[in-house]
Amino acid sequence: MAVRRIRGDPGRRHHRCGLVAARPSASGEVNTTTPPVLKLEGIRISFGPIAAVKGVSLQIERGEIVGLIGENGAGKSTLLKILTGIYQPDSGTIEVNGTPVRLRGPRDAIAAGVGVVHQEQSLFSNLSVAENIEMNTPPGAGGVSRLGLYRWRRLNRDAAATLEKIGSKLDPRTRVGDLSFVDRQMVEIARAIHMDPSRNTTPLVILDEPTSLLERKETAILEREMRKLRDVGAVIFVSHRLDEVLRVCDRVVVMRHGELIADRRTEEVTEDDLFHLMVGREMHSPDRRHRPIAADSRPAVEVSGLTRKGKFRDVSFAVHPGRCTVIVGTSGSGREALSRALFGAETFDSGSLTFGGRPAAGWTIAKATNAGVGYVPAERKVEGMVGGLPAAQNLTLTHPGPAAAGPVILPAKRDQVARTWFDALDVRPNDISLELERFSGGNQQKVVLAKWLNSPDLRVLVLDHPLRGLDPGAAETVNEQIRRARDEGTAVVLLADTLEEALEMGDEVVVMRDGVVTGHFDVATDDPSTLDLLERML
Amino acid sequence: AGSSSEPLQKEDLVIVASVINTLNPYFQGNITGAEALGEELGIPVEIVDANGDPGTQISKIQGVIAKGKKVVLFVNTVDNSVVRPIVDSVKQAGGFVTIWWNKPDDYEPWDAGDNFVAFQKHSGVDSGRCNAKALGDALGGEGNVIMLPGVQDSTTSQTRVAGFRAEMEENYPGITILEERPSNWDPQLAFDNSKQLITKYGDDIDGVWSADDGMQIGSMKAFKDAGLIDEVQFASDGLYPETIAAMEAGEPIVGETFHRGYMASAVGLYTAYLAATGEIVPSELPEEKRNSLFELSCVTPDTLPDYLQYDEPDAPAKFIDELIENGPWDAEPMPLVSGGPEVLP
Amino acid sequence: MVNATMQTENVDTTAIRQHELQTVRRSFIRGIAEPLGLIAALVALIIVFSLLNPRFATLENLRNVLDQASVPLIVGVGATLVILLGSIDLSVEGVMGASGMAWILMSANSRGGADLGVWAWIGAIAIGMALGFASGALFTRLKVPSFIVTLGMWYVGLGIATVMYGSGIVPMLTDEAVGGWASSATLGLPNSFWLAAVVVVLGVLTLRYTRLGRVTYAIGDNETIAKGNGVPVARVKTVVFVIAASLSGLAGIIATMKLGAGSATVGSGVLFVVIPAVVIGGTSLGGGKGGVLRTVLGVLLLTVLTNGLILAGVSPSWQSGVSGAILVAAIIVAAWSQRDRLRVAK
Amino acid sequence: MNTVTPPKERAAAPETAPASRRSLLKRPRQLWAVTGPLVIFVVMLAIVAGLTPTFLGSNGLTFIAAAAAPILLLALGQALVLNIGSIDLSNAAIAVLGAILLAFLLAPLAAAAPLLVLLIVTLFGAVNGLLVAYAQVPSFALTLGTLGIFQAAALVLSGSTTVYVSANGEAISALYQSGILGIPMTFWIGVVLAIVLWAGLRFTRLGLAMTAIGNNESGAIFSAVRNRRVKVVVFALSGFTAGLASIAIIAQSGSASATGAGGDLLLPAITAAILGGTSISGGVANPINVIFGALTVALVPIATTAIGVDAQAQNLVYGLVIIVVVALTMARTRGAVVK
Ligand SMILES: Nc1ncnc2c1ncn2[C@@H]1O[C@H](COP(=O)(O)OP(=O)(O)OP(=O)(O)O)[C@@H](O)[C@H]1O
Ligand SMILES: Nc1ncnc2c1ncn2[C@@H]1O[C@H](COP(=O)(O)OP(=O)(O)OP(=O)(O)O)[C@@H](O)[C@H]1O
Ligand SMILES: [Mg+2]
Ligand SMILES: [Mg+2]
Repeated sequence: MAVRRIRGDPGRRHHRCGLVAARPSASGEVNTTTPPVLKLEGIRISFGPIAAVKGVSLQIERGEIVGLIGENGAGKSTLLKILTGIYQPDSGTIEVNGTPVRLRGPRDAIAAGVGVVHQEQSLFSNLSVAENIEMNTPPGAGGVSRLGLYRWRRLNRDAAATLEKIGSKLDPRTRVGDLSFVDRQMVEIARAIHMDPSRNTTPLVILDEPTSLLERKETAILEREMRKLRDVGAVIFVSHRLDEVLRVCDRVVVMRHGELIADRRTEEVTEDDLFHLMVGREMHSPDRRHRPIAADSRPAVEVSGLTRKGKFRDVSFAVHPGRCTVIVGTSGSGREALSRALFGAETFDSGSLTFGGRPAAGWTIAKATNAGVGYVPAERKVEGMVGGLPAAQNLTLTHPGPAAAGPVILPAKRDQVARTWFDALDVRPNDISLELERFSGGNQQKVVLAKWLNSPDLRVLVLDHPLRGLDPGAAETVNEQIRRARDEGTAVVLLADTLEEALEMGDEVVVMRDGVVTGHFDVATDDPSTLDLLERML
Repeated sequence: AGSSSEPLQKEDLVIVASVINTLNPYFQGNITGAEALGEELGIPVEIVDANGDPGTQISKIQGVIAKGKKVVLFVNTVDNSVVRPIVDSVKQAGGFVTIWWNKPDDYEPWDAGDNFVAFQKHSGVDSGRCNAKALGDALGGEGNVIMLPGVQDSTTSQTRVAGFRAEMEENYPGITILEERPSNWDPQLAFDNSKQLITKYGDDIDGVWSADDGMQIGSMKAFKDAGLIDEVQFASDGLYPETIAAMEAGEPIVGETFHRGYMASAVGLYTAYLAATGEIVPSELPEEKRNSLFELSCVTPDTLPDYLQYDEPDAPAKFIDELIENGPWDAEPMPLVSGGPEVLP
Repeated sequence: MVNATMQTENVDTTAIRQHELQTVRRSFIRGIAEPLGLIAALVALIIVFSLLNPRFATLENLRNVLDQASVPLIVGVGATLVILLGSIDLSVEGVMGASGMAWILMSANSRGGADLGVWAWIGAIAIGMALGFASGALFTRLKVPSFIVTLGMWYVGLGIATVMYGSGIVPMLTDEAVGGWASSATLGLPNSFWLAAVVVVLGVLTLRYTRLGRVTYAIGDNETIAKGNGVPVARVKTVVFVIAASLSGLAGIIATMKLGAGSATVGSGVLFVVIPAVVIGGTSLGGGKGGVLRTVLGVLLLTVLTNGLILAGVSPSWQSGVSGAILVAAIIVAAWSQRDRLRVAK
Repeated sequence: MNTVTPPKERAAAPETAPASRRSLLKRPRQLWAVTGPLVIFVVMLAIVAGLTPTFLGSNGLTFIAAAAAPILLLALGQALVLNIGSIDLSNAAIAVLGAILLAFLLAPLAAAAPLLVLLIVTLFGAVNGLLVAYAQVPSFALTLGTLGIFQAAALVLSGSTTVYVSANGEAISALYQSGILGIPMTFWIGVVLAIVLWAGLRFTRLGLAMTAIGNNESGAIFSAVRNRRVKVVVFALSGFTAGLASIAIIAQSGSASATGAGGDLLLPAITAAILGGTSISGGVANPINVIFGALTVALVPIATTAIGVDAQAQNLVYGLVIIVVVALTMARTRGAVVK
């Protein structure tokens, strides 16, 4: 087999010692007879000059849940896309259940029994839940279509059964486009584990950051379901939430710069160990400095009695310059709509919104931006950025600062501005002219943040799940920047991923449930616990 | 920078005929005429299909001009906007052109010089009058008529419409024109429009006039489908072979006009050829020979047999002999009748 | 670190259930609201035109309208499939010309030649299929946008028709029975309409009950995801283009049969009826949303409009303007309720 | 156990080459995207010149440029509209309407006429833009509707007949008859406009906003790009370039009519824009390459004639050539979705 040499990587050994031996599965039985569910040898792939995966070898046994972690851009998704037939490796071999396979396309992977939840949402919003779940079942085999004709009743029944398995009671006939984000994620998971029972493959289910969009209770359901899959097959689970990984996985493998650099049993490691392996430095201890409200300060943003029918009702709070208010709540709590209303992306029906003492009349994105409001949306790829434009252009799109003189762009100055931010935020690769869509999620998020930080006068920064999909190292960098902005006098409104994050970042915490505020804590004085918050959320 | 003073040699010439498209017998006649004349004179022939588009007509002709030989050009114009640019190009390259059917009202051959040899056409007004007479007589001066003109802003269609209406108004006061539906020289559209008009007026319609035989084919089919073909009389322009067949089969076509595409292109090209070889000097010709109206014959079922000879296989060659013998202005059956521009009634 | 375990068994799902019920109801209402608007518009037009001209609301005119609608309906089914993919098929008129010309030259016609009967149909539709296959293959293999491929194929089809027409006389159908078939009535309605109805029903069934149909929606929604799900995207697209071109071919035959004469431009104007009809019907040009029945409404609306304007005596000069204004008004009214500051309309 | 390699230092990570070193030459795809349209045109021209050696000597280029001028002007506006992910099916109809207006107004208004016409057609374009942006309807459907309205307006205004410039036409027709390097001024207007638009797209915030909208409109909205205003501006510019095309039409033929020159330029102009590397789905446009796109579109019919393709087969060849040429010049990225 021709192994292509990658520049700067001469004749690197394949790291496979110790990975090949059969290991006991979590359920306790030793698996000596069945071949490994998956065996990878020397997998490599590069995109032009970027070597994304550089000779990965890995073996996964039946009954295992393997956590795959690594920094943003370490090559996790790329490796998994090779396993699901979306990319063809430049070299290396794949064996599934003991037989070598060539995955020329997603169909081959499906036929080999590989199910996947991709990092990006990948459902058809115009089709029903059932159709989405069945979409990658090869025609004919599962019996949902006969002679090319759909059997709707059978289809819905099968899908309902699969949904049942993961504890979801969604109606399989619902259009996916009508579902909430979380429900959609459940459908994705259902699709990944929806295997044709008539085929006796040992399924390998790949979950690429399935939990980054999930709330706590859905995550718990998912974890339970993953454990069930151990009985029939194996799971590869990617997550940046290290606590989750330790909780659910039997084994953790760590990728860095396209290589597998560590393989540990979960009993043997702590979160700090994993962090060190991934990022190459120690985890900072959470910075819990909370800043009091300055005596003479006026709120940068004041929300009072704000109501939008069907979304949120009678919400009031204020954020002072240099302070961070975190809003917590489950999905459907209305906090997302509220945060968008602050930025003028949604309207409100009654109540008032004041910025720096001035009421926000006919609030639009343009007015909000002019008033010094910035917003980092949750759906980064769709709303947060213009993926096809180079990073430098994205960064200076809203507040060009010195990068433009009036309507005219000054390319040299623009690049200078962009380089400064790239250095400050350690964006990698350090190439400001690369299209933003080609960066990994964490690095994209840094650029999105920089777009607002570049404003000469950023008064309010609204952040909707800014750490979503970020590796812990990147999350730290981003959090540092958020704190820095706050310390420089920006009022921050944050929708956090976790309650820990909320308590770490927030000076105040507002709890919402079903569109109304159910709790309001000053972190320094009230010192609420996560349980205090949970109590008011549910 | 015209170079008209020096007569050109045959070897330097190429005969070019530009047609609007190749999809009806008239335009194909244009091609036949050019080819027959080329053969007779021993000059190569190129055909340029404008594909119904003014821009394409201009640029394709310019493409041929750029090949280098001096062109003897006949243009059946898509519309009058093409005339100036084509004449300019021909003039610049030292070729000679005769324009047929359409030209801007304010632009005469003598304005452009000798390279624009002549503008020629058959009278549209005569065509319309001819049809109106036949239809009026067939209906006994009483009845309702619908009209299917060609493209609305085409001069050819407009003159025919004007002639038809004028004749009806002056001599057949008992005939009512129900409606005019431009059908863009398109048989399919004429078919559709006729269907709609049949629903609208039912058997009130006694006569149908179309601005050319192509549209008449579509219209007749609509009346056939509606079972009304025996209650309606048709008249139109062009006397296509299909029309002749229909008339011979006894279908109710009461009036036609006779002119042939091969005659038009042969006359046009021969005029240009004479100028190219120096046998005529356009600037010395009387105006009627530079903006000319040629004879158009009215045909009724009774006179039809007289015209069959012009569709015999050897007819183009015969006509070209006649043309070379008598010159472009005296060739039977389409001698020059008068000078333009055509006066609308 | 948080408490690692949470009780999952007793998660309260009533809120989720309620939410689900809501969404199902919402999507159902949205599903029928748009077509209802169109039907209302159609009814309004019919009433207005009937008041303007009593001949409008007659059985004879109904037949006329249905006869006129048949060709755009047949083409519209194919166009809907293609547009559901998010692509577009501009080759309609060229394919109609090529197939229609091939059909008449292979049937009993005034130029002579063999009368191949049924084989003429098969041969003519095969030409359509071949052109559709060429479009589909060029589109999927060379990755040239369908807009350009089918624009080119329009000229190719027209060219094939022109070459077949050659320099002979206009081929006229000599068999009266064949020539009159399309417009003569069975059970009170024209045969051409029945044929179109069969095509429409097949189109509806294809979209609803076949994998091809469902996958067409999937590709239109998101092609990348479709590929990731193992959908043979290139093959499906090619098949859809073949179906569309075959239907254009069939429409070319019907139009030629109605006209009774061979014309390379027998399809002229059809494209600019069909695409607006699909759009007015509410099939999204971005792909993934819409359906054949909506196109039927769109075609009927436009056909009634053309017919009504003539019957009402509106001047031909104004006609395209009135149609255009109604198209503009229709799409604005349809989109008005969905306006949102964040909405993206291309 | 199982540690395979020790964690490496961050700095040791191999990165992609910095921007300065990613020269065009190392990226054949990008090089082709920039030069493809020019190369295609030159190659086709060379073929034509090879087959008919006198072609270049006897004003061949002049003819091509003259035919390309109105196509180019329309294509430039269309490229801007395509760049924001929309399409303007009405711009050729606006050009015809503008030409009719100009033919009427030249005599009474003289030099003010072209300015007034440009103003009016820019407003027409802006109306398209206002409807697309504020009623949020798909531009394809909307401009299909306004296309019908503009056509009707042209027919009614012209009284369904040809309108001649009765006076003051000399200055305008000089744009066609005179030129620099034998290329008519109408074409040079297009070239200058292309350069201005190219610079505008790259070096102004408005241009960046347009490209951003075409790339990802939602992302642009959340970056505070005034998407609606930008759309109105783009459609207005499309109307404006259609007005320049009106001037080119009058310069060439001295008259205008509703079904005459110009109306059939819609599809050639879109083709020219795409040949010039404009992405039909938005976000990519290079007005300078549109010049070569327009030249190629103008060359194809001339070339089919010059090569001596039989008149009846010219449509067939034209169709195939257009597909092949676009296939050659299309900007493609791996895995990109083509609709
Ligand atoms: N199609 C592509 N073209 C070019 N580069 C790519 C492509 N796909 C991935 N890369 C690059 O390969 C590297 C690995 O990316 P990958 O998405 O696998 O990272 P990841 O580990 O999944 O990161 P994250 O945690 O952010 O999801 C990155 O540098 C990325 O920019
Ligand atoms: N279009 C709609 N029509 C009616 N009700 C809706 C609509 N969209 C959302 N809702 C309901 O409004 C409430 C708030 O929804 P919203 O999407 O704002 O919450 P959220 O922002 O997702 O909360 P979180 O930020 O915690 O995820 C929910 O009960 C939801 O079911
Ligand atoms: Mg990833
Ligand atoms: Mg939410």
